[in-house]
Amino acid sequence: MGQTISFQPVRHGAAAQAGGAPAAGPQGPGPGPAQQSAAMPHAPSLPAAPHVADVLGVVVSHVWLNDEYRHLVLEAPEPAPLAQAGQFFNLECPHTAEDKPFLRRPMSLYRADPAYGRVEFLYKVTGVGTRALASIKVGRTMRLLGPLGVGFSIPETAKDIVVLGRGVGLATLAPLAEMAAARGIGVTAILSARSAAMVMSVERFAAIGARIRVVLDTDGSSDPVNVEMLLRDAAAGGRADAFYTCGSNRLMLLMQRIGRELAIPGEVALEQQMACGLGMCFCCVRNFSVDGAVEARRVCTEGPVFPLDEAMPW
Amino acid sequence: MGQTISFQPVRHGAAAQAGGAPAAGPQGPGPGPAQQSAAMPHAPSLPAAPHVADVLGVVVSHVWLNDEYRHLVLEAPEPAPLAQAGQFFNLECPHTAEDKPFLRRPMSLYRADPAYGRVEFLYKVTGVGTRALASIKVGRTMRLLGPLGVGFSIPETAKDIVVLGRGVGLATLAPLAEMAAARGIGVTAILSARSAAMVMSVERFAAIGARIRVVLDTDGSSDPVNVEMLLRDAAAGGRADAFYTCGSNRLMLLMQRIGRELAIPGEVALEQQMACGLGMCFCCVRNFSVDGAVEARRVCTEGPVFPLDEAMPW
Amino acid sequence: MVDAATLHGAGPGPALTIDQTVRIGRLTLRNAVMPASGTFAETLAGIVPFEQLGALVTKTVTPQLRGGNPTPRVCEVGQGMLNAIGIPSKGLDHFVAETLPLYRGVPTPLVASVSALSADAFADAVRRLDVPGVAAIEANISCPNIEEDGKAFAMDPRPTALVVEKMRRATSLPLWVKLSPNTGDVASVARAAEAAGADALVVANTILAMSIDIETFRPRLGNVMGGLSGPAVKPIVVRMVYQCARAVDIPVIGCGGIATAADAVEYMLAGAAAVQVGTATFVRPTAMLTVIDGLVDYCRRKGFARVADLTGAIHDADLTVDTHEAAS
Amino acid sequence: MVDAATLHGAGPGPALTIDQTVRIGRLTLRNAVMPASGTFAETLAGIVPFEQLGALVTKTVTPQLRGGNPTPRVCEVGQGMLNAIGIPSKGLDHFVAETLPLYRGVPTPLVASVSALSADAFADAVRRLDVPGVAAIEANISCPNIEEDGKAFAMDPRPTALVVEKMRRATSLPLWVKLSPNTGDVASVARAAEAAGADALVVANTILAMSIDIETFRPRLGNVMGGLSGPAVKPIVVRMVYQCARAVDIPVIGCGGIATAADAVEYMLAGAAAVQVGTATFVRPTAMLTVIDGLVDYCRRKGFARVADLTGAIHDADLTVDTHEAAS
Ligand SMILES: Cc1cc2nc3c(=O)[nH]c(=O)nc-3n(C[C@H](O)[C@H](O)[C@H](O)COP(=O)(O)OP(=O)(O)OC[C@H]3O[C@@H](n4cnc5c(N)ncnc54)[C@H](O)[C@@H]3O)c2cc1C
Ligand SMILES: Cc1cc2nc3c(=O)[nH]c(=O)nc-3n(C[C@H](O)[C@H](O)[C@H](O)COP(=O)(O)OP(=O)(O)OC[C@H]3O[C@@H](n4cnc5c(N)ncnc54)[C@H](O)[C@@H]3O)c2cc1C
Ligand SMILES: Cc1cc2nc3c(=O)[nH]c(=O)nc-3n(C[C@H](O)[C@H](O)[C@H](O)COP(=O)(O)O)c2cc1C
Ligand SMILES: Cc1cc2nc3c(=O)[nH]c(=O)nc-3n(C[C@H](O)[C@H](O)[C@H](O)COP(=O)(O)O)c2cc1C
Ligand code: FES
Ligand code: FES
Repeated sequence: MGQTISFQPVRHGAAAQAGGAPAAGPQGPGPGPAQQSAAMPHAPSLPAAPHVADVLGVVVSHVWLNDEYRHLVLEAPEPAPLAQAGQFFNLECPHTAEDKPFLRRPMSLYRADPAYGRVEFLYKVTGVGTRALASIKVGRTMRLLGPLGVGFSIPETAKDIVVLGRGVGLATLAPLAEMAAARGIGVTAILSARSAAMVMSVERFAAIGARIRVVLDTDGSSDPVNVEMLLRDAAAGGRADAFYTCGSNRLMLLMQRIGRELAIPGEVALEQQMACGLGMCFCCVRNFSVDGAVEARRVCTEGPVFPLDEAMPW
Repeated sequence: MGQTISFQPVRHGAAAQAGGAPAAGPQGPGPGPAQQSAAMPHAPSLPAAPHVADVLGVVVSHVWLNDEYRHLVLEAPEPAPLAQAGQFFNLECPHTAEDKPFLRRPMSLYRADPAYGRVEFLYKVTGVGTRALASIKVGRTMRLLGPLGVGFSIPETAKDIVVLGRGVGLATLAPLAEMAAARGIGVTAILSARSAAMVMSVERFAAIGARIRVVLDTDGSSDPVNVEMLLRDAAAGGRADAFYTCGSNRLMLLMQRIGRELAIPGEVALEQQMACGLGMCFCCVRNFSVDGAVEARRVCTEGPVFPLDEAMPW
Repeated sequence: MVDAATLHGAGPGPALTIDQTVRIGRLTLRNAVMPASGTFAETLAGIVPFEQLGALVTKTVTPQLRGGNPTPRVCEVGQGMLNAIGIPSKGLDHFVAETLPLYRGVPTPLVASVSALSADAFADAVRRLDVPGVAAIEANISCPNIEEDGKAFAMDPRPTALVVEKMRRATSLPLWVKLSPNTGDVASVARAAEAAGADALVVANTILAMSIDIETFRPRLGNVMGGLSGPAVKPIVVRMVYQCARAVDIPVIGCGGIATAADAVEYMLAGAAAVQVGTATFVRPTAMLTVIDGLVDYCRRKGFARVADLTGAIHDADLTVDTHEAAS
Repeated sequence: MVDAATLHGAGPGPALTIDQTVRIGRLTLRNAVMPASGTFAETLAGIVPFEQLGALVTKTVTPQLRGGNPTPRVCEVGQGMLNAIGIPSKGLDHFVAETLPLYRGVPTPLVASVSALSADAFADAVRRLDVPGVAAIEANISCPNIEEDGKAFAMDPRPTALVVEKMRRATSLPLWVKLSPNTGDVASVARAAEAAGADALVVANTILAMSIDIETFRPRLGNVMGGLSGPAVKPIVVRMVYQCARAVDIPVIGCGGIATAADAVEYMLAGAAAVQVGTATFVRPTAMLTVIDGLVDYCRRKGFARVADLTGAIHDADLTVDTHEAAS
């Protein structure tokens, strides 16, 4: 194997923003190929790639959390359980009589447990892929490619962060909150949902001692005006050294506006239809606003976590 | 519904040959469309079609008979259980993880039981379709289109017939033997197989009091020379008013030669890849030799049972 | 064009009576669903009541008797099939004398599919088909033109124009022209057929394909190559219907891989005025009835009063096609 | 041609060492399997050891920076996918300066895929790619020719000949020409490319197709139309490989829906000298390795000493193709 071919995801995001320069995130230092021409124009020899593999996992638990969401726990060999908050896997869904998904489906890491060799996912049963995925029984095997993409990063200097999620986005933020807690960083978690039955992962945020604010459509508390107040409260209370969001365009825009106003760095985890998950097909681009110009980036390799400030509405 | 559109399969075969004119077989009198121009050039109004329907059957039994053959019993609404010996059904096979048959698979009737509303099939697990079919469990439903095609006919004057089958062809001949027995006609059954384990349906031939001759590859008794002797014996003993065969090109040619030599009428049940089973697609043609000319006929509607004398080797 | 999402996106409407009729030139069909040529015959009568179909399209007939191809004539490939039947035909006289009378009394327009080996032979055949009982003629021009070295008429605009002009002069019956997908520029062929006088287009015939048995090293069809049909071709032919419907003003009838009402809706949104169901009938003989019922259910659910309103109701006004993408 | 069934039908042979090398013009490849352009990048290195592949084919690069199409750029359709990426490209200079050096030290021939909007731009691009590290050039001529009103070069023999001739004069590197399946006569295009100096043909790019979401009435791709790839296209492209391999003497590289060794064998029997694996890598990132191993197993089981002996080993000598069947 030529040593020159070894890749790693791009580093950017809240840490980079906060530090003003590429910071050492969990995936190792330095810019990846996409930013390489700017950072170091002629550096063909790159540091070793974080390990990615297509492994066979065994379903050890697979339950309904409510009418729409399922929780899937797999036992899988390394490197899968080494995944970091914000990274994702490309899952090979089974075929059923009705649903025969052709492509894999990307799913955010919900929890990784290297000690027990487990990875967990939380998903909403939506279409062909997730209906088929929902059919898989305990004891069955499935392929998962990962861990993929760039996860969340927390600025070195942060003492307190705010996470704001909605729907399945809450699942993506739960491991971030735990990563923060493990570093002794305080977490304010604003959890938005249609109804009380649709709020997931509260217990995980509670377990790390997060300040939890559940906001619902049913009682109107999920209204942007109220969420804005909660964000400003956190900032005013000195508990908003970084912002993180996932799962809602409207909430992303809100958090972005307040982040800009109050100069709080932030990250957002985005989605886009994918095919390869590996940066090869260029299916998964989203536009970002960088210094006034619009730039397309691949969600799978340059994301799925991006600087909040650069995100554009979808 | 315009009364002018009502079809029925073609009548021909041993009965027609023996009688010298279209005889009243089990499917009703008169020529079908394919022979219509010859028989009655301008008769657009045809007798009512034997009923054909695409019904949902329920699997009531599905067992292995030996390493290769399975026996499938379905409970199915009429007209399915009204099928006659030599007719077939077009079966919608299920999909499995490995095998996803696209087209239906034609299968000869192995037994029909109108009293209990059952139809039975005997099949060899060969490729995509039969592997998938083999996966269907008792209690499951599947669609079957039929009864299709022209079944066997026995000349009015016949007192004794000879059936000669090999492999899965034995399955097709079993209901013919029972039909003969029901009319008080004697049956000599020459059953050819690779080995003793592969001889199927002996008990059904035995139950109707057939004279059974099992010939095997393992002991050399299936050799054409020996089979020819058995056929000549039957003829010499006055027990061969008609010949019937299914399942082997070599045996068909043998029986055809002797039938011609001894002026014994006969029928052969043939196979061909099919798509529609209903005479629409013209996929299933085979060539026949009629008065020195070669004529293509559809196995699904003009057969699958044809005059032995006209069959050509495949 | 109706802004369907705005007007019709409101979910289940009242139990509307849906107008199922569609117009193909001067013919009004009971509904939008008919069999594809070569996948239908009188023998289906016991299973699909013919008076419930929009039209009946017969197997392509040729002027003279033809034998067809060697077997195997069919094999399945993934979710589709290949066929190389080769248009066996008892000839036009037999069709007129024997087949047509069978449909006497069936209250559904009969469309006679015809093919021939030269433009003049086509014109002559069409003239001979202009008889009572034939409601329209479908010209299957995906066949080799002996005057062009065996290249199919429908592969290029010029021979298409020539053969359609000659047919147009030979009959006043509605003339449907069935196009081939085996061309690089179906929209130009469609325009040529329209300009030469076609009343409607059927898009499309089967896609030339091939399969080899890797155990025996033999082609899986006796004719080596054959036509691909079934679900596998749908995205390709939907694209062609979209291209043709934008290129011409005459109705386009969609045909290729339609097995469900959802498939038919997709074709109609792309611009089809009606649809033909082929291979699906082999897999499920009652497929056409399911499509007919499903179109009504869909219209009811989406709030369309007429099935015909689906035609061209795609929302693409804000999008542009980058032809660079024809290629990847 | 080896009579494979006779010589090689004898079942499992001894544990032969199978010669896996194949020759594509003057290049000898380690084995017959390589990625398809646009479905491969450096990021696969951690999963598929590059030194085990026959060649590496990079994503098509254009002379200048290009942005690509709006999203969604992908959707699945049955057992296949549509893409409308639109060839985003950082331009040739970036490719030579940044991408090429990454492959330094990888002992596998690198094939640089290139596209441009005119014959001269193609020639210029090819000249600029004639640098150390590039083992061959794959010209993706399924793109619009601005001098022909946006019609793709590979749709017709004439523009194909023109662009290939100009490229031929611009480089002495092996020149592979990738054909489009969106033409009515791929064999003539193949002959034109050969006559103009192509060293090999890649057959084929994606098939233009389309899908509509019947709930939203929107095309499922931002570009409305896109290219179909994956298992669904295999029977169509196998047919094109067969036609091209019979039409030319230069090697044909098969590409379209290959996911298993059986698929690769089918392409090679049809006449392919090597194969490219595209979409299958998205579904199973290690698919190419499975194909490589499976080709060896197949050769062993069937008694072929060399993978290259599979090329053209179809048994079709006794069969004739009735072109009437192009049509049904
Ligand atoms: C990085 C990443 C992480 C994700 N994490 C999760 C997760 O943790 N839990 C979860 O439930 N879902 C997650 N998704 C979305 C998931 O991949 C599926 O798209 C979604 O579950 C619907 O898939 P489906 O097959 O059921 O529906 P489909 O029938 O395939 O699609 C339903 C709708 O979703 C759209 N869609 C399909 N794929 C995507 C995609 N990749 N991104 C955006 N839209 C898409 C389709 O166009 C369609 O409109 C994630 C997506 C990405 C890109
Ligand atoms: C009228 C009729 C009655 C039949 N009755 C029986 C029966 O009672 N029991 C039984 O086991 N089989 C019967 N067959 C054969 C059966 O339809 C299947 O072809 C066979 O079981 C193999 O199918 P498969 O899907 O498992 O194999 P495939 O993988 O589809 O095919 C295996 C091989 O069989 C060939 N083949 C496929 N379909 C046919 C066909 N219809 N006729 C001839 N060759 C074919 C294929 O080309 C291939 O070489 C009958 C066929 C016909 C036409
Ligand atoms: C077995 C078979 C025979 C066919 N015969 C004809 C024919 O005679 N004339 C014709 O125009 N099309 C013929 N076709 C093409 C169909 O009419 C139709 O265009 C094609 O199959 C695509 O539709 P589908 O995917 O719904 O089958 C035939 C198709 C099949 C599968
Ligand atoms: C996402 C995607 C991107 C592609 N990009 C290119 C490209 O840049 N250049 C090219 O010549 N072909 C491109 N192709 C076509 C493939 O190289 C290949 O020809 C086609 O996908 C058929 O092979 P497959 O079925 O194995 O995918 C692309 C295909 C896909 C699916
Ligand atoms: S999914 Fe292929 S590049 Fe992102
Ligand atoms: S199977 Fe269609 S005509 Fe016989």
